[in-house]
Amino acid sequence: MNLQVSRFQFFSIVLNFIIYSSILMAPGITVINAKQDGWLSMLLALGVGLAANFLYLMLFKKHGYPSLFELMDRSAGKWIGTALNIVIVFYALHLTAMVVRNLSNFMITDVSPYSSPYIYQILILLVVAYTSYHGVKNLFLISELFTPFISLFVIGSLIVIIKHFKIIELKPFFYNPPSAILEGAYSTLGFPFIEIMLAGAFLTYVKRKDKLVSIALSAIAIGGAVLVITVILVIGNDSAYIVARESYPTYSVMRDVSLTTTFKRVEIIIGIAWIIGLFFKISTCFCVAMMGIKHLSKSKTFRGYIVPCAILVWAMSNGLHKTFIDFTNFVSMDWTLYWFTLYSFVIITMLIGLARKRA
Amino acid sequence: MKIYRNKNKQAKEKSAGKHLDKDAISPEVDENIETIKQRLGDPFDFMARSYSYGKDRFALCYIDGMVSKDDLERTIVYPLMDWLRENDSFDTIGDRDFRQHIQIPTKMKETTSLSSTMDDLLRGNIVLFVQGRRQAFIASDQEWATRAISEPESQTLIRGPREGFVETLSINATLIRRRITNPALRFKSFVIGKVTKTQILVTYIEGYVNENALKEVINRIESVDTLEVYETGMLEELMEEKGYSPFPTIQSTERPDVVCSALTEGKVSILMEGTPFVLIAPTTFMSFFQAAEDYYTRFDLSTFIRMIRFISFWISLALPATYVALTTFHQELIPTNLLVSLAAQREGIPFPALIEALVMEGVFEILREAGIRMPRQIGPAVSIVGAIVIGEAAVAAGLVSPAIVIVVSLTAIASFANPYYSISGSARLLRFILMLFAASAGIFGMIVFTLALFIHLVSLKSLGQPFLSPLAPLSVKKQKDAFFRFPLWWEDRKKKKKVGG
Amino acid sequence: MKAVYTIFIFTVMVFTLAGCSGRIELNDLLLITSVGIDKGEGDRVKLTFQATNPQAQAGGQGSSGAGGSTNPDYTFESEGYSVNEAVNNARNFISRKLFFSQMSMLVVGEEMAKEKGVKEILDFLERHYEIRDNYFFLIAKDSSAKEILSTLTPIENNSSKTIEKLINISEGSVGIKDGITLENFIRWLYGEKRSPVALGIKKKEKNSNVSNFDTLNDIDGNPNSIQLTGLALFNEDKQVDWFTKKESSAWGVLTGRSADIQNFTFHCPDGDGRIGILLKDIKGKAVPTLKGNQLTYRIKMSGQMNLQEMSCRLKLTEEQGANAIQTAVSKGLEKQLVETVRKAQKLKLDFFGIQSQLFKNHPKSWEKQKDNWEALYQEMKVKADVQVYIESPGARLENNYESK
Amino acid sequence: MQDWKTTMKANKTTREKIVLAIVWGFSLYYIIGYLAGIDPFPITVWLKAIYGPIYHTLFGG
Repeated sequence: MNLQVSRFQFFSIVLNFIIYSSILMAPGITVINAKQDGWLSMLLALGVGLAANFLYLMLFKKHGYPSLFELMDRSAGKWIGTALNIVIVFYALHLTAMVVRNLSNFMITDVSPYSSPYIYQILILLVVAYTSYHGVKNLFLISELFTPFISLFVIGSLIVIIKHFKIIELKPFFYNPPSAILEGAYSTLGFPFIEIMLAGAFLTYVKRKDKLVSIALSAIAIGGAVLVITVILVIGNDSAYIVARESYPTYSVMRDVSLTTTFKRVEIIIGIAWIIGLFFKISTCFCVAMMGIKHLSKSKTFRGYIVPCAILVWAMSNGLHKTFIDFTNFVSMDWTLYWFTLYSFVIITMLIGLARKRA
Repeated sequence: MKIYRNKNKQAKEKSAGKHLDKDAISPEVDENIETIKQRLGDPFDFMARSYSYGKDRFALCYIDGMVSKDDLERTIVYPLMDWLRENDSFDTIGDRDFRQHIQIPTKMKETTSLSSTMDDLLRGNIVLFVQGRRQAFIASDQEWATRAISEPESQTLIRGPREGFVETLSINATLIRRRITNPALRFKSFVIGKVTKTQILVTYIEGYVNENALKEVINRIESVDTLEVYETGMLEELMEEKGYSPFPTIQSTERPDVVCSALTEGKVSILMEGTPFVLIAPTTFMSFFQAAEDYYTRFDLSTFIRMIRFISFWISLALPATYVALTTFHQELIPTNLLVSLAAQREGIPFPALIEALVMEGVFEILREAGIRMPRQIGPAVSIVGAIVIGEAAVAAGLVSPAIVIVVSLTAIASFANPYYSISGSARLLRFILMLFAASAGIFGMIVFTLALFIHLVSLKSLGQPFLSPLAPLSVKKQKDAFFRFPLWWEDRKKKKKVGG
Repeated sequence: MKAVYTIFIFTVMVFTLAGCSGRIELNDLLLITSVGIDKGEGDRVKLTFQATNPQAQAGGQGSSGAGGSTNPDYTFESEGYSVNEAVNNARNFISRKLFFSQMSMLVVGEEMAKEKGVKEILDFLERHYEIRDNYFFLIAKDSSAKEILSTLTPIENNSSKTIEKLINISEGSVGIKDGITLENFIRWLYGEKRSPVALGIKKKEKNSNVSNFDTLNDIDGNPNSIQLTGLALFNEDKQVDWFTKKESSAWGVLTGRSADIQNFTFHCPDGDGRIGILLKDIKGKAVPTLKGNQLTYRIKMSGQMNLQEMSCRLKLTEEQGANAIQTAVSKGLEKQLVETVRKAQKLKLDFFGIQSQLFKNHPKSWEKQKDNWEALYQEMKVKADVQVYIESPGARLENNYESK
Repeated sequence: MQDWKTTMKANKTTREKIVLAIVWGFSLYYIIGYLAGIDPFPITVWLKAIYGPIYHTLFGG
């Protein structure tokens, strides 16, 4: 499998990863702590995330864009490298499970509560398994194909809610204490911006590597900007108080929009875009995990590992958290630090690798 | 079928041993005729006429009904007789003189192999045996009853040429030649089918063709191992990529202008004896939505119509599923007034929406099939019954709701709005699967199915070229003829060397 | 290939085991168009559901024939100690699944709103996944919610559709754009510490009993009509008072929720004639400012008007006449706005979001004066400045009463 | 050029077999544990124990 990815395909994967991770939840998560300054938290998180990713990507560039797992092996030695790779694979699977859970949570809280979450989890995992069975290349192709459409959906949704936007809902600016804003930023920092480091596993396959850092960073920046705009619009529409009460505020805001008397159910558009976007995120994480296992086992293809991993992800998505509330609390309190740990390990390993190279 | 194959094999093995010495042509005319007669099993339409002039003899063999008999005497028999009258005997003349003289009729070749002689004979050529010579002379003067060139029935249009391919290979080749009068146009001849020995032509334009695709086509044709082909559809299936797909990855058309346009785009086309359908490869998903007429009418209108085609493809694929998903899972998405009237229509309907949709779609498919297969005379009867069954009676009897009738008929109309029958067939097939997904998980199920469908589509290859080509992998340049039909004067339609696909 | 089979087997499993969960056919649903809540016996609440009668809605098609002979709607009553319990009790006698997604309004009886408050209702409705928050929130004036919902109204036959159209299309004389939804109410009550208001609805003739379909055959439409009244005023979640229609439209103007077009009638500057105008595009700001201990509510509005009727002795062809009308209308409006604010001050309730405006625009000085709110509000000065210009005098320039 | 109709199937190396066994083993262990109602790999609990205190020192509350 000679994988080659164009720069636009890479861009689209990163963009989808960032936007759809948190377009529905971001307003809620930031606003709980930072109130009407939630967008400021988001902006701060974006800034920090960009800096963190800049460092990460620059280190990749210094190493000459190897495969992430090879890089770990090379920099930290065989044993520690293998251990680190196992950890990365676990992180990827953990993230996959969390996103799957997030998706089924959404389906059973906001869309059809009488149904079983299992069907949504199993269906999405089936299609993810099917995707990874066809290979990573097709994931990138389909991302390239769908990105324009779902981006249009998101832009359309945002335009629709501009009509009821009131600037006064964002006032007073900078009112909340910095600690609250930081706390809001903390929650969303890990959520898409550090998680995106998994996409680094694909860097080596990009066909033309010039300007790759700026392409990845611009994808993160654009995705982050969309999130910031979403937070601003949603707060301006619904006021910080209402936003903080909702589990999926963006969806609720769309629910209340009515374009004309007959065409009033526009929330389905953002719902569809979000489900497709999450599919990309799940597939990306799953494929990274698969590539990690492929690297660990030194095999030519990862097809044999798809089924056990999919089963594991399904069990994990249900087993990790018993309740919705536990899930949300874990994500907003521990998730960023958890990912930051991985980030620091990887960065340190890369630095050691650089030092070794020089020596 | 199997028994037949085995028998054939045995027969072949038996005769294989004696084949070599029997392949030679005997100097005795009658002996040759006897051998051929015997090998062909003394068919009723095998004609052999011998002519004697003194001790000189020559014989003409042909298959009745495949040869123009009027010309036979004028072009071959009379000249030879004249010549004999003048020169007494074949023996006295040198080879050269004879051959020059015999050129009088249509094109002629000579062979020393009896089996190739027989192949030619069966293809409708005239074989001439001359006493004392170990060669056979083969004059091609095929003429048999063919259909006249008429308007293609599967792809009609309002503006554009009315000519369609016919079942005769040479006429079809001529139709292409007349449109591309370029010396670079190439026809490569192949014979496939162990039993049928069908002649096919691979057509392309040298210098414009996508070399990889051409190589791939030839490679695949050569590796096709089959007993029989009667239609390009069979060849298509044998040539396609491995794996199962509801989508055709090779296009077929009845229109010479479509073939010519494909050839100038660097594609390869395959003509076959006995069918008016010509294959075009490699092809893309998008090209199934491009009718020939798009380029003959104004660009703005064509673009609009092309959009309609995409929408109607989507409708024919997803409308019944959407109905099922909305009415059984997402009632909150339906505007109140519409929901009230839908609910009123569903009052007293005994079946769940899924069954309702499946049954009605099934009924429609039966009607469609009946409409194609039935004898013409019964046509009105079937359409009356069909209209009553799926229109009035089912609703009046309270079996189905009026809404589903509208859904089914809209789906049906939408599925006809496609220039290529094969792609709307895919939509027909997938529609039922999509309905099942919609009935099990609502819109979520539909999204999942759509994702899986597109993963399948992006992984499809048509002769090594990506099937979803201008979209994924994305090529901004080629977008001008994908969703939109940009004006021709925007940029000359440069047919670059590697455009194919 | 093995994986393909695995996927196939999984798919079959999904369809057979988990499939079809959460699926419900349309004919198993009962579409609730509106919910009414009244005080029940003792501690209990009484819920009234208005549900469409699918048989009747078929309208001509089907077996029921003449579309006018069956009720388009049914109402059901159910009691319980909490809203959830009442809904559950309803499940015992309603054969279909209650379906709330298409609910367009919530009507609360005045008694309930005054005595028990609406707090506990809100939570159920907000938490319910099917129910959108953007339906209208109404208080039934002088009657119970049940009475309103079980009225067969003329023209639309259906009280909830009538109310919806009253709000959306004719906008009534209250003139509040898009009505007041439950989400607005919740936001005011909990998010902004503002005293909420709700739309009021009442029967046109209080004692008429028109829940029988035959009454629709009476040509006299009045007895079955229901009408929009002024806004219901809340202190916390309990209703305390009503605005008149005039005050309600003033409230709309002050909070920027006024309809695009409104009708007003004012007295002439001199004499006893009247000026009827169509007020268009009234825009402006009502901003509270805080200077030391003095709170001032500055209202600055401007708008256009079309003359609808006039019985004053003014000459429109002269500039003075036009000016006089403009001043008269402006002053009249100013007075109306000021009086409305005064009434709120008297009730010690802030219906205009003055507190949240202060907080949003002047967070620092607001922090200092926050605890002193009641006194501040009592002492608040209201300065109104309204300018209305004649856009068009109507189809006629001169008037019949001009002093020659 | 003949590979468009043939499937490639390579034999597994020992290393592959070991990794495959581990992956299957962990997966089955987890799913059986989950279905039996016990938390077979309480990563959430551990992570909360590790990061909870750090979070609270950072932001209080």
